[in-house]
Amino acid sequence: RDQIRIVGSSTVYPFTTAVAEQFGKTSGMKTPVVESTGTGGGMKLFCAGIGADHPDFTNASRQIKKSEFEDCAKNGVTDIVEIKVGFDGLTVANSKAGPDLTFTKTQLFLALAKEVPDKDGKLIANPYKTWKDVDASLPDEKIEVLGPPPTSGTRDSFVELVMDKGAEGIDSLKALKKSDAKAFEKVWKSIREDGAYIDAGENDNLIVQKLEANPQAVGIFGYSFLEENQNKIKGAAIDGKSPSYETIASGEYKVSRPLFVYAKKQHVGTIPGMVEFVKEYVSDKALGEDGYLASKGLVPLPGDDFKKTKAAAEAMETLKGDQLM
Amino acid sequence: MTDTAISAAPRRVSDNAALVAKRYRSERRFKLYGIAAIAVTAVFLVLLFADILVKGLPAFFEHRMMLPVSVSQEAIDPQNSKDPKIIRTGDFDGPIRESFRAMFPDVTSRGDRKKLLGLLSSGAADDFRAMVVNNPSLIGTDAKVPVLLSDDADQYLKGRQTGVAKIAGQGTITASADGEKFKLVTDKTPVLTAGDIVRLNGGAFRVVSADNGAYLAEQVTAPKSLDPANAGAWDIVRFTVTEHNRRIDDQEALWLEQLKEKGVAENGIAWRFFSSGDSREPELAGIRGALTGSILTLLVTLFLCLPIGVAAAIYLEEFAPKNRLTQLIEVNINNLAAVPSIVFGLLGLAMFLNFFGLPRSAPLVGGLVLALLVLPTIIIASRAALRAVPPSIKEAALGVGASHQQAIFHHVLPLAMPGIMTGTIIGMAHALGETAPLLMIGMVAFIVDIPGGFTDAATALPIQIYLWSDLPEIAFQSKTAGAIIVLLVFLFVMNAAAILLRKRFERRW
Amino acid sequence: MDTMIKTPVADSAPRIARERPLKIKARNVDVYYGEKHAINDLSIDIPDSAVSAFIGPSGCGKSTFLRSINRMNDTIPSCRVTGNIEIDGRDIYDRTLDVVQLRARIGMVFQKPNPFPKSIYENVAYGPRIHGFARNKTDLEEIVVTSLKKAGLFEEVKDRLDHSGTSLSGGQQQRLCIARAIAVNPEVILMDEPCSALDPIATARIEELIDELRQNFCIVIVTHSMQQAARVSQLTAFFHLGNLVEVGDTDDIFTAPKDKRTQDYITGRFG
Amino acid sequence: MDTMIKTPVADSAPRIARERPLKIKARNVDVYYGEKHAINDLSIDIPDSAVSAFIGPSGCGKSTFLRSINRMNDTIPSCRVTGNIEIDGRDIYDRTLDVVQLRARIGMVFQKPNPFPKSIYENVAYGPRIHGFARNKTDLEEIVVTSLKKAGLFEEVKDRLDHSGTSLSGGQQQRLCIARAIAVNPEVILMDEPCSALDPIATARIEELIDELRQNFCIVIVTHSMQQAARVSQLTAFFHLGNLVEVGDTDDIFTAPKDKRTQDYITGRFG
Amino acid sequence: MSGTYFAIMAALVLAGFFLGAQRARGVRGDQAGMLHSLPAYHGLYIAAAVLTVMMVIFVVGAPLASHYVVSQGLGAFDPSEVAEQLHRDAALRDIQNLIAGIYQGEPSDKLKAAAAAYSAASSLVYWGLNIFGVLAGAAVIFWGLGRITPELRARNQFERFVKYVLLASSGVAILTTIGIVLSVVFEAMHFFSKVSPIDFLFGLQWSPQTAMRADQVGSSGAFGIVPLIAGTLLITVIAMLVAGPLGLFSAIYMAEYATPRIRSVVKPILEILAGIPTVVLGFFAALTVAPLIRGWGQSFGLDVASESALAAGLVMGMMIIPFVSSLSDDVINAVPQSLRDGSYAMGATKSETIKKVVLPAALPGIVSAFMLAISRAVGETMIVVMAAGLAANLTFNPLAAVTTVTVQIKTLLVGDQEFDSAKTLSAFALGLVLFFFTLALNYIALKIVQKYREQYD
Ligand SMILES: Nc1ncnc2c1ncn2[C@@H]1O[C@H](COP(=O)(O)OP(=O)(O)OP(=O)(O)O)[C@@H](O)[C@H]1O
Ligand SMILES: Nc1ncnc2c1ncn2[C@@H]1O[C@H](COP(=O)(O)OP(=O)(O)OP(=O)(O)O)[C@@H](O)[C@H]1O
Ligand SMILES: [Mg+2]
Ligand SMILES: [Mg+2]
Ligand SMILES: O=P([O-])([O-])[O-]
Repeated sequence: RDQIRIVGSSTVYPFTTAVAEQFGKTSGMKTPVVESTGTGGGMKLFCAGIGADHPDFTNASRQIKKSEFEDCAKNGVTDIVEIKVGFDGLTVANSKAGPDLTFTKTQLFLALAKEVPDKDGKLIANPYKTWKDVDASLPDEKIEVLGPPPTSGTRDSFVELVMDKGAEGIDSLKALKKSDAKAFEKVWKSIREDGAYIDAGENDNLIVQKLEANPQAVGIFGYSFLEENQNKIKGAAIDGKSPSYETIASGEYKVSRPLFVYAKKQHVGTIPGMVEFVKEYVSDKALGEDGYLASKGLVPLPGDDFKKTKAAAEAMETLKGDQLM
Repeated sequence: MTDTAISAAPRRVSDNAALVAKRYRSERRFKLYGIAAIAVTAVFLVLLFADILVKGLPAFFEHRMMLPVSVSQEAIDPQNSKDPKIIRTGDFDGPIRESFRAMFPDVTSRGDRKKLLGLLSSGAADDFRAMVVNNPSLIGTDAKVPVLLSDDADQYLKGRQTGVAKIAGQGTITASADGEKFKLVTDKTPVLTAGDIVRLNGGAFRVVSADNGAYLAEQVTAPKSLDPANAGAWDIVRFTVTEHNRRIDDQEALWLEQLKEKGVAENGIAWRFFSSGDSREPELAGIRGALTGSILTLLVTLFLCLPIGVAAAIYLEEFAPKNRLTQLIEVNINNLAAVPSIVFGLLGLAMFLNFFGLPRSAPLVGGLVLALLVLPTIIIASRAALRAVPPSIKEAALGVGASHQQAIFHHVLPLAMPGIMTGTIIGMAHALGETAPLLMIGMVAFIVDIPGGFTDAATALPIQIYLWSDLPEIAFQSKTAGAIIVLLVFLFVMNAAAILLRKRFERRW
Repeated sequence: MDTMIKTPVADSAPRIARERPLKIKARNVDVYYGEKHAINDLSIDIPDSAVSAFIGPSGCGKSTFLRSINRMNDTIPSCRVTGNIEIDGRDIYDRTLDVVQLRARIGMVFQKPNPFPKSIYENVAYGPRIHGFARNKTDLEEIVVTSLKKAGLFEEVKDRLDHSGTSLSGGQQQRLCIARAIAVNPEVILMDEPCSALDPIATARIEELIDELRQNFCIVIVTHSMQQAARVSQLTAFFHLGNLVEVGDTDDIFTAPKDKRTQDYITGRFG
Repeated sequence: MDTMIKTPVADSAPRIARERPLKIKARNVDVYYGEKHAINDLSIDIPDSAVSAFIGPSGCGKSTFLRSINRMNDTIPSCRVTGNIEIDGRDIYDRTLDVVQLRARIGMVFQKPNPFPKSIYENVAYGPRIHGFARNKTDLEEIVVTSLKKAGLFEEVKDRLDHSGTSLSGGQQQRLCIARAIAVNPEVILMDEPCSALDPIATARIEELIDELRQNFCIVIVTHSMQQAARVSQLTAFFHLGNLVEVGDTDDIFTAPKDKRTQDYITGRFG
Repeated sequence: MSGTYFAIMAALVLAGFFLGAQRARGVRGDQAGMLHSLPAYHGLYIAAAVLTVMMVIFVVGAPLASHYVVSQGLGAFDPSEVAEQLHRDAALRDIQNLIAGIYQGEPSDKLKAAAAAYSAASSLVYWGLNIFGVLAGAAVIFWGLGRITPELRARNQFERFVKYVLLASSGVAILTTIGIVLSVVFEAMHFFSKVSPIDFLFGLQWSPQTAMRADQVGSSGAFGIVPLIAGTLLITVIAMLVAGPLGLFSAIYMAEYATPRIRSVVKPILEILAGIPTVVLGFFAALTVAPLIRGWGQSFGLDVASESALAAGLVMGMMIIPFVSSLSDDVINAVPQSLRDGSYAMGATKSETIKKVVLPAALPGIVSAFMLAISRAVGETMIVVMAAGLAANLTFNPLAAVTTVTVQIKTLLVGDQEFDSAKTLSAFALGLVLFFFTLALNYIALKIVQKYREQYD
């Protein structure tokens, strides 16, 4: 095989494909094949072994887990290079024709959780039909949220970054967390299934179109889609901060996550072009503040981080398991 | 028995005129239902095609500029090596950007420059590079090169972002600074509305609000002076979509308008759409990779299922003894013909990829899966074609002492061939449009390079359509529809060939 | 219309045609299938209350002319009929005539028995029902029973009227088709080789029935068997290559044919 | 094999069978189509250099027996033949016999002319070619021309041998089929109602040809026309409901049938 | 290796053919008709024999050969080093890389030795197999030439060979079915060992979120397919409500009323519709029809989901119109003309004849056409993937979003590939359900058609 193969996250996919294309154009080597399999699926394939049958890179919308790292090692995949490529803000957005929205995480939790505490702190099935039911400051519109399906890492992140934090903002649940962590976990991990939350598939583009057609609906997706479609949709502020390059890069906008690409160092030399591909990925032209990935919606790393990442990646420093969780 | 004469008085049909009228009404109504059903179907088809055509035709055009560029030795081939490999890595973007910037000498700030260059495609230099690589003697000369605009600029120029109206200024207009804003005063009845751009003295102002007789405006581009402008020296540019609902802002739109006015930006046929592979940039993306993948896949399919299908049909139609085995085969074929295609995808995934370890995303596997998928169709069509050859032909051959196989291979099969070909073409057309099973075997991937063999990674045309429909850039929507048009053209050609073949060789025995 | 009639029927009209009232009168009929000229300038008088037989070698146009009489040829797009056919003096190719009504007045029995794939009862009730003959169920039942009786089938099927018509034997099916035709009380019954698909016993049964029916109906029968024509008919018409060669009393035709071709045919010189 | 023969042929063998050498001998032949018993215990002797005709009402098994003679019935999976048929003393149902070679020795002409949709030349050349009769082109051409001449077709088609066989008229097609059968130089020619799809003139032409061919071939013809049997055959066999009712010299059968059923049939009492 | 072998094989097959034919011609001399079979058949006879023998040698020999080569290569290592499959693969890759000259770094002595053994073994095998093949092929040719006599039934022998080839070709259908069943059943069994079939078949909740990783969140995991079935049926019913009447009336019009000219226009229209890929229809459904329906619904104050079952169902209905119409057209045409004649002769109008005679007679065929159409609708994937949602709502409201079996299969497999979580395996269980459901429908439909055919044949 003389062609790089890449699998993994659908969130990182648009960026990696852009790099792959650029790489193919300028290096004179074959353009890498990029498949979107989801972060978890990508890890699984990536860790299945070394050799031409297994991919050389995997994209991930979260850091590799310790368990996955160990899995890799067991299969002989021991030299893994981690490249942190930037951030993705999870955005809650609606049509430009709709109202301007500002949410708190707790409001989002109340609107989307399967069970919410009632006045006495007892858990009941989510009774809220309109946003106004959740909080009087919100518009009097039906709750209709198009979001990622359970198969995606985006959904995982949303639940961890918004629902968990949102639940903690409620006193009775905070108490529950102390007394029964398991039960608490179940509360924030369960998204309502009565039709207010709609699994909208992986076709984020269709979600955008649907939002445009339906001004009351709200969608959840990665920042890059908001960036691409700013003429149609707008992002809601969460805990007072609107999603933008600046707020995400600076960490003010809290609902964001780092994105990674993992390389299999053992394939270097066997599969041509791996080093060059990494170089292209971390070049200023690509990952820099004005790089082409930024225009694709990737929120670049702040300057120092970027330099560090770049140096580490170009040196192909391998990952140590003990840094992982 | 004759004595059982009809006892009732003779009834005559015409007695009951009302009934007759009613029967005729119901007759007409019934016929109308049929016509209506066909009409509804036809209207649906027309809507479908119209929708796709409207969405897809822009995909076949692109906007580019012919820019004069100096092909500099330093930037491209400093060592004067004349080696295409080295030339290829030269800096082609620089000269183009320079030349483009030279068209807008007024643009000086870093931010504006960046914005201006953003109007160029990231592949703007591709054509230039190819030109020089093919013809190194250009180095050191000045050349006119085609420069591709970005997808957003292209969409704007195609009028797909906003409509533009340009109104010549009537009377005299005066702009004067008013704090951060500017005040515009005309001596004619008000013609301006909020959002209008007024261009005067080389600058541009966006009207913000009307202020009894005068207008409040913000500066978009700085004018050379604030002298009053007379009729003819100023104009109004009015967009149908407000700025914040566009991906091209007013400033960029004005630049593009200038390009248009200078006649630099031209709309040409996007041959690139047919000659390049997939890309993340809509303006660069093409269907050649997917088309090649489809063709490779179909070759595998055809190569497998035509001989196997025809052989199976001959066996079943002519040689199969009536026993359990052949009955089983028959039932199997009929059932396979109706097994959902996605289940064949599961077969490909579990058998070809996981069990036999064939490569992912390969036309070989795609072809195998599709071959199994269309095999029943071809067998059934071939059997029908064989059956349509009258037995008298076979008997005639047997009668002069031909063996059963001779009778079939010399007489029946050649006569059935048009029918078999028709069935095969229709089966292939079906395979060409099939998507779901290919998704299952990894043919859904981002693949730029044109596949060169049966085990290279490849996608297929319908998968490309599915992938593009998923991408965020709006320009991909028309690419999707454009690819659909190409796919449909192929299908029509195939179906038309099948119909012609059928017509041409239709025999009434 | 009479102006159109060019060829008057021969003065020496057959005896039977003189004895019985005239039912069907055809003058200068030509029938084409597209280019093919299937019937050539045919004129004939067919009497009521008698059986008329059309005989002739295969493809000579017997069926074609028979089907022109109830305009069944209308269903063949390429078929074109010119000339003049009258029933009871009414031109049946008149534009104002309702062909659906015409066919109700002219029953037809086909070569292969073609009962509808419905019950025996429904087969017979079909015609009366679509023409609104019966005001209620009893009425209808009466019509069905009478028709079956007339067709000589009632006794054989009376306790299985709800069985499918296709479950009967060939001869029974053909009688069912006759009952079905009778049920709408037609004036003419056309039969196109009604016995050719039947065995000799069933054939005999049908021939008997035809003989009975001729009391009340004008019957026209096409047959490829000269013997059958001789047995059941009173008038015989001999067709050859689209021409009506000779018409006459059956006895005369078979004993003293006037035309050479008729003679050759009935002596088995050809066909 | 002779032990199997239960019914010896009647002593009073037909005259023609005594005059000519025996070609085909059938004893106790039964044919079944699945459950259906189509031929019942049939025994017959067919002489060489003569025309034998099989007559009888429709469905009586004439074609079935004819097709048993060149084992064309093998192509019908449900068909089963028992008993013994010999040609020139060789059992044709013997396992070691190559049926393809057998059929080359027994030509067959079908009811509907069925030329191959190829050129006239190719139609005739096909048989010689697959049997490797000709070593070169001239050889083959000679065979084709001779066969066409024998079939009386050559003069009519000699300057369009490359035209399609299907472009000929019905009678010509049938003669082409005869030429095709002759071309492999068979010993027996079986003809299943060869004229039923033809007009009287073409029929006469074929009958004439049959008469000529009988000098060199053993010809068996099935016909539904008693007249035709009378005209062309020397031996006639009358079939009825799967039984061979009567065999005899044609003149005898038509003038003095022995069996009541034969008599009824030829006088038109049934059929 | 195989390339050379097949080239040799092709050459020997050709040689066998020509030599055989030549020899037969020699035996014949100039006595035409003396040979049992034509010379060409003698050639084909030998060619077929060569082909068979050499194929068998390859099919048996190639795996043996590669096994031998691998064992020679790995023999240089300690058995413990290459006990595990994974290590074996890695070692092999190293060996091959070394031989190909693309090995990175300094190879160990062991590896060098292994590579040497490996390449020695592979060249031995390469020559061995090829030479053996040539010898065997030549031997077969000699044997065949010796057998050529005038009596040799070369044609019969060759035809027997052809017949086996034909039989084998039709056996592919059985292999396919077995392949489908195997590939689906094993994974499905795996799944049922994790989730009880009862819960699967009768559960009212579908939410396939078992933990993909040990530490993943949101792993409630409910695998009840009732909502999927309900969603599938809802969309199918909508589709049939569209396709049933439109298809049937089109068929009636085409078969009974249309002149040949109209037919020649309308038939291609329906064929075009039948040929449109479903991904195209899905694009149309998602981007054009769904928003349209939503817009209309809202103008009537209805609450329409953006991925309504109605939109997917309508477009799917359009897709299956040609199925219904062409199958119905066939059965209506199969009704014998004599029945129509019988009815016309009674004085029935055309529509009466159609309604009271033709349609009842064609009913079984039409029913089975509908069943085939239903099975199409149930198995259709792309339209619903693009236009129907993923929300497993148990509802019969056509304006709501539902999901289907095929959508779930596609989502579960293309989203994340993993072969041991219940989530991924459930796709195969769904595949199994789909397979048997459509199988049953088709089987019944075919039986009905067969019965119906018998009625008229
Ligand atoms: N639908 C048709 N289209 C064209 N030609 C037709 C059609 N029906 C009949 N013919 C031709 O018209 C001629 C007369 O046919 P017709 O069926 O009336 O003959 P017939 O005397 O009834 O013969 P048979 O005894 O075989 O039934 C024949 O040459 C026949 O080929
Ligand atoms: N392939 C078959 N399968 C079953 N039964 C058959 C088959 N062929 C003929 N028969 C039956 O065998 C009997 C004899 O048929 P055969 O064709 O020999 O009659 P025939 O005398 O040639 O009649 P015809 O004059 O109509 O050609 C008939 O009852 C027929 O229905
Ligand atoms: Mg007729
Ligand atoms: Mg016959
Ligand atoms: O593809 P994911 O980034 O959602 O795992």
